[in-house]
Amino acid sequence: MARPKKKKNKEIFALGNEAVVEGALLAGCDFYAGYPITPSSEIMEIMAQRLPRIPNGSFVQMEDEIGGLGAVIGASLAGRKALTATSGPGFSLMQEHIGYGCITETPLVIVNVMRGGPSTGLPTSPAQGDVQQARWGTHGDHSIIVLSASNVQECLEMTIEAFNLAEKYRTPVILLIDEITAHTREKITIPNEAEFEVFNRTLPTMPPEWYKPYEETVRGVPPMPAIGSGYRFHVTGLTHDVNGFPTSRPDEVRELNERLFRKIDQFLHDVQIVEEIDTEDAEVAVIAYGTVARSAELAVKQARDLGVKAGLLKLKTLFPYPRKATEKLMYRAKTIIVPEMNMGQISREVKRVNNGQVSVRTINKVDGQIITPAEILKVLTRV
Amino acid sequence: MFRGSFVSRDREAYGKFTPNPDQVMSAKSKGKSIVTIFPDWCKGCGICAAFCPVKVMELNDQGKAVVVREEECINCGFCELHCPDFAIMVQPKVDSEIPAGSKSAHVNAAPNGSVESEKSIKEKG
Amino acid sequence: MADIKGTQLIHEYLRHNKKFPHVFCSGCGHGIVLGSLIRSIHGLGLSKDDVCIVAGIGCSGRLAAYVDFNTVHTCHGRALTFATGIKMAKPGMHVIVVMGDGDSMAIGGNHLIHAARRNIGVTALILNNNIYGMTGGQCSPTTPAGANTQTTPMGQMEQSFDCVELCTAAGANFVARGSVFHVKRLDSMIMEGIKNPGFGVVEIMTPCFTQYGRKNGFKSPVEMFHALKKNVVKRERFDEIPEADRGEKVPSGIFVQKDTPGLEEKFYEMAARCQGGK
Amino acid sequence: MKNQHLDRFEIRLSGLGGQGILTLGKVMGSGLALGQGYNVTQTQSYGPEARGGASRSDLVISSEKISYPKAESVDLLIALSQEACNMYYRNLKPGGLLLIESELVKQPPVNNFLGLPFTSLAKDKIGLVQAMNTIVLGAATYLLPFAQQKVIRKNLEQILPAKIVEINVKAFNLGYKEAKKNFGDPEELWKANSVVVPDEDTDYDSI
Repeated sequence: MARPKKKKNKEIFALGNEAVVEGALLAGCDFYAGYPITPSSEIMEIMAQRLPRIPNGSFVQMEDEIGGLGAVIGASLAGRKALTATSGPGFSLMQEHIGYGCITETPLVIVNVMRGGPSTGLPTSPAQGDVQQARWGTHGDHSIIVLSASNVQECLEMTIEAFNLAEKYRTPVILLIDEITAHTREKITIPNEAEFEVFNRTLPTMPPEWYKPYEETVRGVPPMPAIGSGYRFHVTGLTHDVNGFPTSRPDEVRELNERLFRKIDQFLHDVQIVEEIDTEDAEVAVIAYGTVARSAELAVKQARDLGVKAGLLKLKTLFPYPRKATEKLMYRAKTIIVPEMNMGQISREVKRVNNGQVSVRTINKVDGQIITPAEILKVLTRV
Repeated sequence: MFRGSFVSRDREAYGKFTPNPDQVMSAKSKGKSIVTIFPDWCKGCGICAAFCPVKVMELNDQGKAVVVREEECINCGFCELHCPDFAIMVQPKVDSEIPAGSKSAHVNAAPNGSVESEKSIKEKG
Repeated sequence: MADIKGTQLIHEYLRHNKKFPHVFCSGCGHGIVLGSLIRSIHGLGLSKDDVCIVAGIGCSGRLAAYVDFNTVHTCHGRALTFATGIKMAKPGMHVIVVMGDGDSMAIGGNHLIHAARRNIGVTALILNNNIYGMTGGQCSPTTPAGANTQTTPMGQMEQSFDCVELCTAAGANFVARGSVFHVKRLDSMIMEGIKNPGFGVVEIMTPCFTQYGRKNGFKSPVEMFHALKKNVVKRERFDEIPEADRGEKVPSGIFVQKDTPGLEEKFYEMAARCQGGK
Repeated sequence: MKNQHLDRFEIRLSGLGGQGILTLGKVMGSGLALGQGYNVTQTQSYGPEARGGASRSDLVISSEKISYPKAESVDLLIALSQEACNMYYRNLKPGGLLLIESELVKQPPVNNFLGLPFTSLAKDKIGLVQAMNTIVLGAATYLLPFAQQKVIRKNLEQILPAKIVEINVKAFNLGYKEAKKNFGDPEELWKANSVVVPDEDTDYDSI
């Protein structure tokens, strides 16, 4: 898949939240529903300004986040590319509908600007506490794509990516950014339309009588018509057969559940996006994501200056967890350091991959402050 | 405070349904209809039998509605409108039979294979 | 389809690849509502493709799967939020929401009052059977005081919601109440509701014999229909009855009918101004 | 005019809520990033410390890619209230400059500071108290050896709504002029401080 290429283009000085909006609009987003919550509110505010100005754009402020995601799913079923943004407590409320999005295979994008938690927590401080919730928050076994962005430019790029993956795999995609990135202003380049690919959901080509809404295809992703386009079918949150009607037959239930995983798992190379910095000869490697990856980048640079063979694996896809990239890193590195603004959520995944080969060190910080380069450097130089 | 329509446990016994005599005696329409009941679809709730002004239907020993006095039917339409299972069809006799295809198609409408046990599914709610 | 009517007409709209008879218990009024809904849509001459039925969870939620429209069976209480999204995305679509009483007024109470306040152009049918049927007969926000349910074995102590007054107060454009006994009146109410712009609510009194009736002294579904016949009276007549004699009676009819344009109309009008005035 | 190479230069703008600190940060950052092409990150404080009057905005300016986006040791601290000055003075790195609102900061923590009565200037010479932050921008533009007056002013004209451009340009010029008149040569001021950040670590943002 073509990632947005960087080229001198229109530049703006924008907040991370603004960049999300720019990215979404570039990706063809024309529907927003949500509920305001710090620190994601700017996304909603700017969407309220912009969407009425684009053809067919619509915006609605709902009574809560449950309603927000509900409206987004409804709009997506009606053929729109829909976005909602939220933060900690709102994300918790959305979990019910994330599961609905998974089982009905509705493409949608949720931006979660992570703030300190649990509960109301620290509304205006950064954290990375929602990582495992994004993966496992909704009940039932399910497959989902979770992305992250570490700076303002990435907010734009990963939002486009999130829409493309959602449409391609008919799945909810969650983009996790943290309060720092969301509220940092930086110069970003807005790519030309020719410079990035926009993927739209596959529409059925067969006559409506032949259409089976949840039939297996080569990619595992069934085509998806919009409500009102002549294909009348049933959408349900109950486990359903290929016709979309509820079923409890074990063979049909298993087939559905396995396909929901298979459709993403067979294309991991497409879904898993990582950035490797100085990893070729790294003996000590940092695995980081979000704003912490920025600190890690500086720390790795400083460590290199001090003669430590350090490297950084920056995760842009958090789930499905980039196992291959991590294994590759562990091939050479003796120590892996995982700095996170939580008590160890991605380090769990790293340890699962590790299998006892290397020593995994974690740096955990939950005081509402970003992990500084100095803190990472300290560990980097000690090991 | 609002009270629902199904309140009392010790409510008075409800009287028998007495149809409007004008309607009953409209001899004009009497005996001009065919009443069909699809036994596969009928769940035997008895609404049609209880409210039919001229008692066309009765419940048989299997608990399903059957047509016993078709010639009495005045085509008031109550049973058709009130059958929750779409199992009753009242048609004018002029056509002498049910329009092509509709009867067999509807009686044998159950799909092959899609076995469901929806009634056993207890949902959140 | 023009010359057929009655049950034959209904069969034209059913999905015969679904298993019939439907999932509802013997004597349940939900099937009658389904018939009434189909007749209303047919009566308005709407194309099957232009109608979207959104249902919640519970017995009423199962209704959507049986009809050949665009149908969505959503999460418990959230049907209105999905419907809001669909209506905003496709304002030309006739979005009809089918909910139960617990679905709409308990878990979805917030969505109901806000849909009414927002005046989004969907029509909500609230199938009020005074009980949670699907989960086994627990008390709902409309269970009358004193009634026996699984969770109120000694009788309901709480007050119950009056759906009509609730929606009227929340600002719905169209509010009506009908019953499954008075089907012809119900047909016309649903038709009016769909035709009316903005948010419309039709509360439909429907009996649940299996979970409610049996526990509260009814001997058969037929008895519950007798009760409906007796207790659901036209609002004009209800107003004439002295308050002391009202007893279990509830008024039915159209209570509110305003022609305020729905949110989607207002939004797209504003959007057209924004795009034109650029 | 070619941009001076910067490794990492940090500015903290602080003061009372309502003084326009956040707008000032946005305008200054936008001028340096879009106008002059530097990499700039601008962050701002939210939360409890932002309530009750205090307000803060950090800018990090660099020719290189900026990794850590928050200010760690500040090169230029602009304090427009006593409270802000007290709170953030300790983040000022040795040799950094302190610019204060001389009427509002009655007790500067050091003798070595630069001050202008921005509020009075705005009231008396511009006739609009709200233009105070633009006067500060003008003064800061004068102080920053790498900032180009023309570019910053042009950016200001571009991003402000047309209605208020004129008065703000006037305020900007006033700030620049006053700073020039009172502070002397900025090169001299920065001499002690080579602008290049020596790597003293860990004095991170501990607010």
